[in-house]
Amino acid sequence: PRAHAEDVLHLYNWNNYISDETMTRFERQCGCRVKQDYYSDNEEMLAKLDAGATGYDLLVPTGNAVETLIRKNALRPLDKSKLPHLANINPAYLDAWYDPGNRYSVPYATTTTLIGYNVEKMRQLDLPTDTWALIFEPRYLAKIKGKITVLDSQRELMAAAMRYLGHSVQATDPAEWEQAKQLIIRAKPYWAAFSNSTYIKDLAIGNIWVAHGYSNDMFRAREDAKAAGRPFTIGFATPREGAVLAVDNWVLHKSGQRPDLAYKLIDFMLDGANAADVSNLIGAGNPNAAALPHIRTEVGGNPALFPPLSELGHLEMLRDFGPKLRRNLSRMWTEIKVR
Amino acid sequence: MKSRGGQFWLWAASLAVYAFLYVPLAVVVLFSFNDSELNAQWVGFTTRWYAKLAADADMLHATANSLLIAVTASATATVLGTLAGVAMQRYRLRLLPTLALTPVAMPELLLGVSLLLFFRQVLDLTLGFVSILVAHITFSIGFVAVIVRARLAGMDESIFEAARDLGATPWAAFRRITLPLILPALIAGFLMAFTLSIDDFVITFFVAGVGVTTLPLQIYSMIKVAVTPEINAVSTLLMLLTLTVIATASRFAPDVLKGKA
Amino acid sequence: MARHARVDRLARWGMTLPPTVFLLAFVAAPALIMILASFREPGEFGGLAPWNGASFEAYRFLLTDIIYAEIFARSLLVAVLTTLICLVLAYPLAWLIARSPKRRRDLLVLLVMLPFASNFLIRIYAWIMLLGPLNLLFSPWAVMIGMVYVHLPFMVLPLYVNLERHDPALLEAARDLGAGAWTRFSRITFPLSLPGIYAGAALVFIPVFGMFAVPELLGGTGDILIANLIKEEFLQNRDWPLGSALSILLTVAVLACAGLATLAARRGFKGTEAVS
Amino acid sequence: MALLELRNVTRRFGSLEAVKNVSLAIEAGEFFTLLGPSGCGKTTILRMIAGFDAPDEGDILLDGQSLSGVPPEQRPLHTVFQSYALFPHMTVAGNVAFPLEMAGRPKDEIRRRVGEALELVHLVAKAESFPHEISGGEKQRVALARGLVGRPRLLLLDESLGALDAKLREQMQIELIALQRQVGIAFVFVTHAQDEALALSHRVAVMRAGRIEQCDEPDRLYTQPANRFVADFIGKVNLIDVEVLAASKVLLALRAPGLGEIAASDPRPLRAGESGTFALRPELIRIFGRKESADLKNRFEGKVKELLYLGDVTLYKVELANGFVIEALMPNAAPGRAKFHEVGDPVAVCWRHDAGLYLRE
Amino acid sequence: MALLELRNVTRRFGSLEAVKNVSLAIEAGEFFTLLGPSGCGKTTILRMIAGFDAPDEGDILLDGQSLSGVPPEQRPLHTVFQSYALFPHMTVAGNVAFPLEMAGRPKDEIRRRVGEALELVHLVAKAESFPHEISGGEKQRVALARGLVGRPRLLLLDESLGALDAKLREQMQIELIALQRQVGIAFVFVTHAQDEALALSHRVAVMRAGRIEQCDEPDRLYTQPANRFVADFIGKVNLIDVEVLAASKVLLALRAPGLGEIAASDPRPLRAGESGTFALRPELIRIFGRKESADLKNRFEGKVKELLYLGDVTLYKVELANGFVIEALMPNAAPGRAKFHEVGDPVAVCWRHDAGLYLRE
Ligand SMILES: Nc1ncnc2c1ncn2[C@@H]1O[C@H](COP(=O)(O)OP(=O)(O)OP(=O)(O)O)[C@@H](O)[C@H]1O
Ligand SMILES: Nc1ncnc2c1ncn2[C@@H]1O[C@H](COP(=O)(O)OP(=O)(O)OP(=O)(O)O)[C@@H](O)[C@H]1O
Ligand SMILES: [Mg+2]
Ligand SMILES: [Mg+2]
Repeated sequence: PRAHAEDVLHLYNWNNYISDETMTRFERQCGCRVKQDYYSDNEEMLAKLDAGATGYDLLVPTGNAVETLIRKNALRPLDKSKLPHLANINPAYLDAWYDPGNRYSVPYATTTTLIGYNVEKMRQLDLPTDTWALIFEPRYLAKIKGKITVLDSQRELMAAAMRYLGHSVQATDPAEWEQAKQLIIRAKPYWAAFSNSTYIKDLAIGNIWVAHGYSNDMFRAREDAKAAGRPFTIGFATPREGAVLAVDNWVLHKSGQRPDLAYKLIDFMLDGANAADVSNLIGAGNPNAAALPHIRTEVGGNPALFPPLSELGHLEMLRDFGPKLRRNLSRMWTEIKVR
Repeated sequence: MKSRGGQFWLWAASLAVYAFLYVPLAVVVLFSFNDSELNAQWVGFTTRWYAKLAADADMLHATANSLLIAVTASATATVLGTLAGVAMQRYRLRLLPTLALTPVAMPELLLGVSLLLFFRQVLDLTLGFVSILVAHITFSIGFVAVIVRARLAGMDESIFEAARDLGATPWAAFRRITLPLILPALIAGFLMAFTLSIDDFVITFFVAGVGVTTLPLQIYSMIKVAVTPEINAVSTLLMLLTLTVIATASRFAPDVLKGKA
Repeated sequence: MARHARVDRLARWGMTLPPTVFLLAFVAAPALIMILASFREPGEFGGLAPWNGASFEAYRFLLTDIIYAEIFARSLLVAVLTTLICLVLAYPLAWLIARSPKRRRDLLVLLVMLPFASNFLIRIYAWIMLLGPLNLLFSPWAVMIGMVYVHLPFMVLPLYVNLERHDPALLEAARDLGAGAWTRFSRITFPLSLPGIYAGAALVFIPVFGMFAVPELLGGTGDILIANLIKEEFLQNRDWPLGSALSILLTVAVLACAGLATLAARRGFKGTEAVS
Repeated sequence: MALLELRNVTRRFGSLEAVKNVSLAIEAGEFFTLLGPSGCGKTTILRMIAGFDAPDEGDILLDGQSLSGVPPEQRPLHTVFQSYALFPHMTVAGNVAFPLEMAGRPKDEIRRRVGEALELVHLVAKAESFPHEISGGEKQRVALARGLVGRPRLLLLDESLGALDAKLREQMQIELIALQRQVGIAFVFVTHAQDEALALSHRVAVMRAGRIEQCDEPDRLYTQPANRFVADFIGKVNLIDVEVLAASKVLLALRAPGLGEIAASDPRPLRAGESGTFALRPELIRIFGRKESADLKNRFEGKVKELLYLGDVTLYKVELANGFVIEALMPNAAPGRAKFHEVGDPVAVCWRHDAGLYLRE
Repeated sequence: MALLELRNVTRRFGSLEAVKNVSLAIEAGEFFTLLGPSGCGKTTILRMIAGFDAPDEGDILLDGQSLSGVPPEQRPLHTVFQSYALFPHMTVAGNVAFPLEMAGRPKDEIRRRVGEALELVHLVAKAESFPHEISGGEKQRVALARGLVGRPRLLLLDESLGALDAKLREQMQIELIALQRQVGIAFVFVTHAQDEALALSHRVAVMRAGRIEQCDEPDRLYTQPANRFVADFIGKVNLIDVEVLAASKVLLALRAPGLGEIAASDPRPLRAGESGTFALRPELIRIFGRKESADLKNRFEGKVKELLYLGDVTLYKVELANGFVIEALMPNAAPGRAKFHEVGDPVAVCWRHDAGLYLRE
């Protein structure tokens, strides 16, 4: 590293969320360097910030985390004048509940939580793939026992169960949660494991046939299987009962030293061509309207990755609960794990 | 002398255990040459991952950081842990044994979070190299202390007395007698501390400051997507590097540390 | 000794003080923060709520619910099993290393630790690859294999370090008095190696409680351990008081287990402790 | 002022009083010996002097200064341990060099003095051996050399010649004495070998069960033991329970139950009727055929029960009329004729009236 | 057939031949002693017999069967180690019980026999102590009890009485002999204490630097040493370099350079002119004032140079005319008169013509 204080932007980002090429391009354009640290979970990032970690200019939290950060007064309000390309964002993604008027956040990418599956196996076993029933109903599960993983995340799994049962993921009625718990406990014996990351590989290898997971991961699994020349293909679809949508946003952390560089990066990423990278690279949905022309059709045209605006109503975002409910849900989750 | 049968079974059992330790390693090394991004099935031989690694500045930088931290932290932990272990064995202490075992017993997460809180909110320390170092030393001390103590337990006290009697100050007796005799424990303790440090993710995740990244952090950032053979490659190289570093270190170590009896 | 010489006091302080101060600063102080944290209320958005008098809510929550005790018991079982299996596997190896020629010993020790210089996740992934085809993945067996694998060196090394020091004359004496191989082991070597076993057991048994990655990655849907709960509270649920309380209860319980074991052992093998 | 002084030193291990109220004074350049049966507390005393152990009561002074609180390395004395306590990771030469290195002597002086010390103990050939590669006696000699090489003012020797053969031991004894003369080292020598104690020491303290029974010059210990224990412990002795029949200023008439009257002499004022022990050294007893000198006092008849050939002397066990067995030592002064009398021979034993000693306790 | 036989046994440590071509045969029930200076290979021989070490050459046979390949635990013999090798984690009683437990004796028998063995070595009070809590001599006794308690057919004792005081040692010796008579145990006893060797043994092998120099009955060793080394090693002896002047069938005239002519006797056919050593035991020498018996043969004048009080005897070192110092031992047969002659006294020494021995090597 050069000795002199240089222009360095500290970005606290998801793993593998921006390609190296994109970053290099940005660095060249702005004449600065970007240093990234990574997290694999909003909560990881929040925990670290809660404990007092500082020095990050830019974060990429999901909606619920944005709300948390705003409420904790940890973010720097946006000076939209420094973001000339903001207009590229599809208005459907603006003014979300977590940040009315987008005072702090700029949407960057979206993912859906859905079901990924081994196309050939499903066909062979004659299983439906567009419903949560596949992971919750014993009559289906019996055929794929031990060949299915679900997310090791209380919110996500409960959300899926709630949607399947026809409830909102933000429901507060304990009876509804209880129902969801029973549903999960009934299905659990058929599942191989709770898995947050290994399912990509396991799907691609063929260790498992069905996985509950994120759309971009399923995309990845599909690409991997294809690249490795597996004798099967990976498919994925948003269940018709509805699912969870996650929108990741750019926000400026208050402790950041270089908001100027942060604005530069956000605006750079708002450019259609640059914004398209995240979709092309990892199969994330893209709220940037100007990006669509740059996105490969097998990504952009996939409704599971790019939910049509008509379906957005079907998708719910997760919103943090209060401490009391959190604790009770956690207790419920523990019970699910143990039973 | 040992009976032949006994010797045979001893060897057989030991080889089996070594095999247990190395079979996964063989997989790691083998797949670092695998010509497949998915890295789940042998496709073909390639060295391109090593080439990729060689060009991956972040990874190399993280590796250098990790090694530096591991060597510094484990050396410091070995010193402090040895003192603690000897003191625990020699004096009937109450506080120190508990203190030394606590970081071993504390769940990593708690240790990580609490250290982070402590660094930031009590010491107002800027996170970075030092915070990682301190954290690694903290959780390694107990390991070294325990093993040093296990070495000393039951050792003939009279030779330490003899040293003092013949004019050795406590320090001289420690350096000339105690240290050489517990040397295997020191080496073992150092190795444990080294691997604990170079492999730690959870605690480092919390106490690492912006821009200071270690190999496990770097690897975790990549792994979410997939374990590409590049990570196997870096693991392989890391082992080789460790082997060389330690072999060289032992060659140039001062005589006392060579167990030159 | 009745009275201590000045140099002896100095030596004692010189030896005790540095690690004590260091650990007080970086273990006791942070631990204190977390102890305090466990008596607070969780913040509305994670972290901690402002201090508002001690709240025992977290402890009440954990201690009045049998499910947490159940998970602790499960973790205890895994810890005990892991420790025992590690002991059985480590003993012959440690013994062999200890009895090898001096110049070869360090190399053999290094070979035990070397795999652990590679990355943890990579090793676990290697196990996933190995266990998958054996149909062992996502089972309690996989968890045990992983736990044993991860902790084995911490049993081998203390054992080796202790065994290396044994006086071969004692084995000769036992032999001479008619003890066969097994008796020599059970009556002489084993009891004499108890300090090494305690050390190894401490370094295996205790950390097992904190290990969440192995059950998470190798275990099935039922293989949750207490460490996973702690992770859940800190990293998913962001309920720090509960996480802290859980950790503290765990730490205390584990240290108490270790202490009890030491006490029991001390009583059972008075001689060994006397020697040690 | 004495070099070393022990004042009412007591040391307890649990309920066992290993050392009981021991007081001693050792002069500079003195060869002082602690003699006593196994387990009587000799090593414990040395350990307190050396500073590994501290008295529970009493004080130890060096040059009049209390040693309490003075660590072992600051005491101008070295110890040769009963268990040797050689440093297992150092060669023989390394072990011997250790005290010199600690004293910060220059390298070449160390080399020279280590060489000399090893020569002294005949171990030059083993200089580069490790302790586990040498024999028991060799180990002991290394310990000895290591203790001597630093020329401390006071050297504590804990049975430090016990593993050596007579020849070597004698040589070592001579070296010790020579060193003492040349350098003025004082020795505290622990031994259970009384001949060694008697031959080497200026003074000997005889211990029993933590107490000092008698502290005296060697020949006085032998000829004037303070009590039955000392008499019995040092050398061979016949101990006969007696009762005082009559005592004049010098002459003493004793009655040994079942044996008869014994004539002895004692300057102490003794009361008739008191009972005690009559101690008689075997070498002061003469044995002859029954027919000879039948008219002597202190003459008793018996039969040879057993004889033990001891090289230069032969020990006869003679069973007297009342079944009491008396031991007599006859020098094998005539070559080839080790045995004057055979087992079963009827003989008579006899001794001069001033040969034995009356002991009150 | 001998119980134990060593046939041309050799053992090397690197370039050192610790045991050289040793052959021995030990009979059942025999008390056999290996005697020799420190480092001569005694322990090495025992270790080979016990099976911890194997000969580089030669063979060891028990009851005529080669022991090669038989592990120590299957050899019907126990060893009392020079270094004790007590089990530190067992109490004294536990140590002693060990061999019985190994032999699978019933519990109450073990308790009884352990009690007996501890009584034998006077350690009942220490039964529950651990080895690090007892004294050196007590440790040795535990080792002894542990070796004895199992009543092996052959017991190897490596300097096993060395740390005991004379009284205790003698008691132990008596117990050993008694055991041998009762149970018929054979002993191989290693010692450097010649008096012990001479007093206890049926036969003694004297070793030097790995070789056996002489293997014989005790009194023959003393009176008929095979060579200078044996004569010197066993007991005190004056060794005088001599040349044969004339030899008849019995009488022998020797010339000691600078001293004069010595009359001796020797049945061997000796050639005049050959040179050797004249060995003379100190106790066979008489000392008297110069004036007395001036006409005797083998009479030489000198001056008392030094005297050593040894309790029952006094050793006189008399410097003869040519500067040669001769040692003479006088029994202190007269009470209170330990010293017949003082240092500096002019005296004469004299011995019978059959007192000394001519040794060729
Ligand atoms: N650490 C200890 N704990 C308990 N008792 C002890 C300890 N050390 C010594 N003793 C006891 O104290 C007494 C004196 O022991 P010490 O070692 O002084 O004897 P010693 O005279 O040197 O005997 P020896 O000639 O056999 O070496 C013995 O009875 C011994 O058993
Ligand atoms: N392991 C070994 N390595 C090298 N040399 C050895 C070893 N063991 C013994 N020796 C040497 O062999 C010789 C004989 O040793 P041994 O122990 O038999 O003597 P010893 O007769 O028992 O003497 P001591 O009376 O002193 O015990 C000694 O010179 C010793 O130094
Ligand atoms: Mg002693
Ligand atoms: Mg020996």
